[in-house]
Amino acid sequence: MMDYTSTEMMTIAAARALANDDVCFVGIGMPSAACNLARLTHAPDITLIYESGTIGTRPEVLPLSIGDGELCETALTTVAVPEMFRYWLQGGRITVGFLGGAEIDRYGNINSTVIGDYDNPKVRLPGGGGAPEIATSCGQIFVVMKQGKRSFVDKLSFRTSLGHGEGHNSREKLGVTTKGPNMIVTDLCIMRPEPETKEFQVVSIHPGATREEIIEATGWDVQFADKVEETLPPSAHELEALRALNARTAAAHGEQA
Amino acid sequence: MMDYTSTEMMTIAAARALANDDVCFVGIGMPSAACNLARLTHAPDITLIYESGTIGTRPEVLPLSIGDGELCETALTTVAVPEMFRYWLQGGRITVGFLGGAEIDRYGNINSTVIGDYDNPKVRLPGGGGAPEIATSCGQIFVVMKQGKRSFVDKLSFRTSLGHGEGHNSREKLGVTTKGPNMIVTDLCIMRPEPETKEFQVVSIHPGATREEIIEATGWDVQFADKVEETLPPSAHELEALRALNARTAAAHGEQA
Amino acid sequence: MARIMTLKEAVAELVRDGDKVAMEGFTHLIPYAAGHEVIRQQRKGLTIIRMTPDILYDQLIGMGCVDKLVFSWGGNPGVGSLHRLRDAVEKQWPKPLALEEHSHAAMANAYEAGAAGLPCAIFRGYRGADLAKVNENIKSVTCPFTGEKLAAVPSIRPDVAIIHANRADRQGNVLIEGIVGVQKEAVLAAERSIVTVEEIVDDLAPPSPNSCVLPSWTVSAVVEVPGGAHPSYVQGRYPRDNAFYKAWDPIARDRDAFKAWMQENVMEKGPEAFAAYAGERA
Amino acid sequence: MARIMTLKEAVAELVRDGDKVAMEGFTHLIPYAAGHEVIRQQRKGLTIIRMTPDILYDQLIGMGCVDKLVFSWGGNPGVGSLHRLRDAVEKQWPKPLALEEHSHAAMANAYEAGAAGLPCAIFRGYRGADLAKVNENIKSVTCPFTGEKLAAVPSIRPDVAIIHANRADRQGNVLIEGIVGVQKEAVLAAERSIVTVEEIVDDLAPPSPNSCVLPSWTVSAVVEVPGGAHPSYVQGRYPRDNAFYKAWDPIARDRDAFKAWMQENVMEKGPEAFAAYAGERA
Repeated sequence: MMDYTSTEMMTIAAARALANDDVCFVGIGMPSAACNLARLTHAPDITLIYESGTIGTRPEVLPLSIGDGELCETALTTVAVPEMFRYWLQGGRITVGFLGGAEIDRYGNINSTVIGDYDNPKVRLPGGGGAPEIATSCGQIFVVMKQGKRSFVDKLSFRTSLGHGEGHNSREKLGVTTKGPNMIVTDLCIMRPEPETKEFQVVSIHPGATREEIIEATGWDVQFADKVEETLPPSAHELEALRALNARTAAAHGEQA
Repeated sequence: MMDYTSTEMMTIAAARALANDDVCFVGIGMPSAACNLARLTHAPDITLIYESGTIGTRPEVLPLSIGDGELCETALTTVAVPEMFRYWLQGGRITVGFLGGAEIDRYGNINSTVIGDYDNPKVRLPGGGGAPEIATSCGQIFVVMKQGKRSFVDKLSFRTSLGHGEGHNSREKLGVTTKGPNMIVTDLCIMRPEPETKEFQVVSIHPGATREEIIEATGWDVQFADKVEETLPPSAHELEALRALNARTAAAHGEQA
Repeated sequence: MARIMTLKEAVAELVRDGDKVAMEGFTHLIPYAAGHEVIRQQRKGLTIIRMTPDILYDQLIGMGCVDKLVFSWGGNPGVGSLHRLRDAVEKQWPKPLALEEHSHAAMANAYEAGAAGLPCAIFRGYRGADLAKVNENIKSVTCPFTGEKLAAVPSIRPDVAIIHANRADRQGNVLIEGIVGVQKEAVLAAERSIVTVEEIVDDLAPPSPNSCVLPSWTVSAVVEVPGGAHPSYVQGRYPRDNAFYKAWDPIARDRDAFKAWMQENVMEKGPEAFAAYAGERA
Repeated sequence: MARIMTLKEAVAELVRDGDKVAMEGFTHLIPYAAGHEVIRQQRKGLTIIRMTPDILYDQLIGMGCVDKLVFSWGGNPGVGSLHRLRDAVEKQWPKPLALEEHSHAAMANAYEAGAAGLPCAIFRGYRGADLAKVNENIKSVTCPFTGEKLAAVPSIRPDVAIIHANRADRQGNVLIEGIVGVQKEAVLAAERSIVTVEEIVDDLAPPSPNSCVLPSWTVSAVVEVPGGAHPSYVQGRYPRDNAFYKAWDPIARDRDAFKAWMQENVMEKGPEAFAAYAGERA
């Protein structure tokens, strides 16, 4: 078996959750790597959409921004941003949306706005961007984030996007009919919402990671499912595809510099 | 002086009212002829927009329908119909809109919907199409219609589009800030709204037409302005341009048949 | 993913009695071949939706397929009335026809809202016009910032949208070009869709990255029907058959002439008859 | 009709102290040269509007031109924070910065509504999100047909919109191509507009009849500034200078380093400096 990093494991675990007929609203960074890895391995026909307007894009290298030229050049079509948010996202055509942020709580609510008070913040973060509506319009949401006590928190400073609210049927009470966050993939484990309470619990631990590490890296009293699996390690095929993608990306960004 | 028909006089009189910097929302038939005649004579840079989405179009021949291929081929750009009605018409970018219909009243309200009762009509007309919003969104409205007792009526069966309502400040009371119908050109004369009451009155009579003819062809007690002019007859240049346009059109439509 | 099918299969599977059907096309790209297949398969009780119903809708109405028409302008452009539409409204022949009548702006906004997944559209419309008095689907909302009263109409959500397009690729991605009308919106707003195209090609080759393209996964069925828009037209392929539009007037004026024409030219024909009108790609 | 002007003239005439200014560009086509001219001419008290404020807005804020920012995502894409933005919000340097914060969906809809001449936009948004609690410009309307509560935001109506585009013709008609963002909407929503372009050509030659084109009469000024989008990019001409975006991070972290960089690269330069980045048309 090949050596691999925890970031590689995280990306590969996220990629595996995507199906060939998914239509993904892709964010920059980890989600972009996971989605394109899925496309380059088991899901060749997956549809990738970036909020810059590019639909059905097949980048050879990963974009640094959400609107790199590569995305437009390899897309089936590129639409204006108002159309993207109206016809494509709000129109209910996206099966999987990806989110990340500075903070996430046990119900998958996410903060990417401020740390501290909104009007007098300790840290002013970039803000939600598309997140508030991605969180409610996509069929389901996958979250990809490195796990740590400062990001997996008991209480958010600000709720940028809705997860499962206060748990249970919080989404239904708000009139939201989509599934919401259905998976969190970290560098240590995979979490899924408990079907009744909707609290995220660990369902699979990556090879080499431990329950203690996960507990230590979580700001709430994290729960484990009755049956916790060990995440399948990356296959040689998955690792090679990911590394080749990353190498092409580094070369392309280096060349431009 | 050349001979000419009353239809030619009507078209030429309407064309003259258009300026080089006007942006016109053009209807099919007479308005299309008038707008293109203006473009081919004194207003070469006039912008013509057809509701099919064609912006800045310069057809060589007159279209039979609002969406003939000629319009798209000679346009600066062609937009989708929702954009046409949202960004271009409702966006307040049109300086002159043209309307016509089966019936018009003394305040320039127009009926193109039904004759008789709406639910049990004597004659079902094509309907308003763009008229309800053209009448209120364009800077001003020109009406081009052949004059007759059955079309210039005392009371409309149905008010498809707003003119000056019941006169005076009817438009303002409805919150409408555009000028509304500001000219009616017929085969006999030109009418303008009286500044106070907004009732249309005859301001110019075409050469050869008489007050008696106009009174006979109007279903209400038509008023004449204090100073009524005689419409300038078509110039040789105007007539030649219009006839050449009509000849090209006939040839083109004949060829296609 | 769109399936590439025959027209007979696509209509049989995707158009059902009682459906709300939008066959769109703004002069350009009107889906005549597909509409004729709906008539041949004798669908009943349809609600047909279109901004500018022309001869095709006249034919559907005259053949008794239709219970209700949702529209904003119904005529034979540049020629005159739709006589089958008038006969149905004025004399209930062959059966009564319910009308839901809007303005173009309302219909265009309602399609846009349907594509956007919204329940309604708002716009500045119908001020001082009588349609709001006879159509209970024209309401209003008040802008919460300015207090302005804006018109509101329900979004259009057809059961099935049927359009004709310039071309598709073998994956079922569709290119619409020229006067694009509300066709993209109609397909995106609909539950199911049929797109007939002039040709199916290996490479869609849209001329601009921003060309109007419907991805395969937004379409139910793609059908190759060369000439399928006749007597309407396809930009760069064949012109509008203006002579046919003029010739339709006397046919449609008379019930028997109409029935005879439909029998001969629709009921006893198939989509392959349209190939005679197809041009070469420019 | 757009006037073809120099950048200095266009900014002097069309951008005024206290204006609401939208310099749009969604990664692609960000109007850096024009933004730098605004800084050089030392405009004050601006409200700057943009979905994705990046380095250019960091520069405007750090140079003290700005009182208020209306935005939905403010960062250095793929790199991290905007340090001048953070310094203004967290430490009021060089002056306090008011924020009006929305989601992308809200901003996109608000531009669309602005272009459409509406006072507000409605959309399905902000459900279960905290932004509505801290932004009084997020309200709601109720659909009169379904009773659904929809989010409402005021339309965006800038005093002046500034964009960079692929090319213009000598009449001032503008072609925007590739990732078109909300630039067309920003110009149509604005009272005045400046469009910088890579080149002014004899024939606009849009590749498709449906290409994204702004007619000359919708634009106030067209200015030829080759390379004017750098370090952003122009599709088919020059790529995004990702290395510059990365290099900006340490410059912007330090107030003195920032001021020195701006003095050398903006205050003492002119739009002609951007020509070094311009590529050939592909």
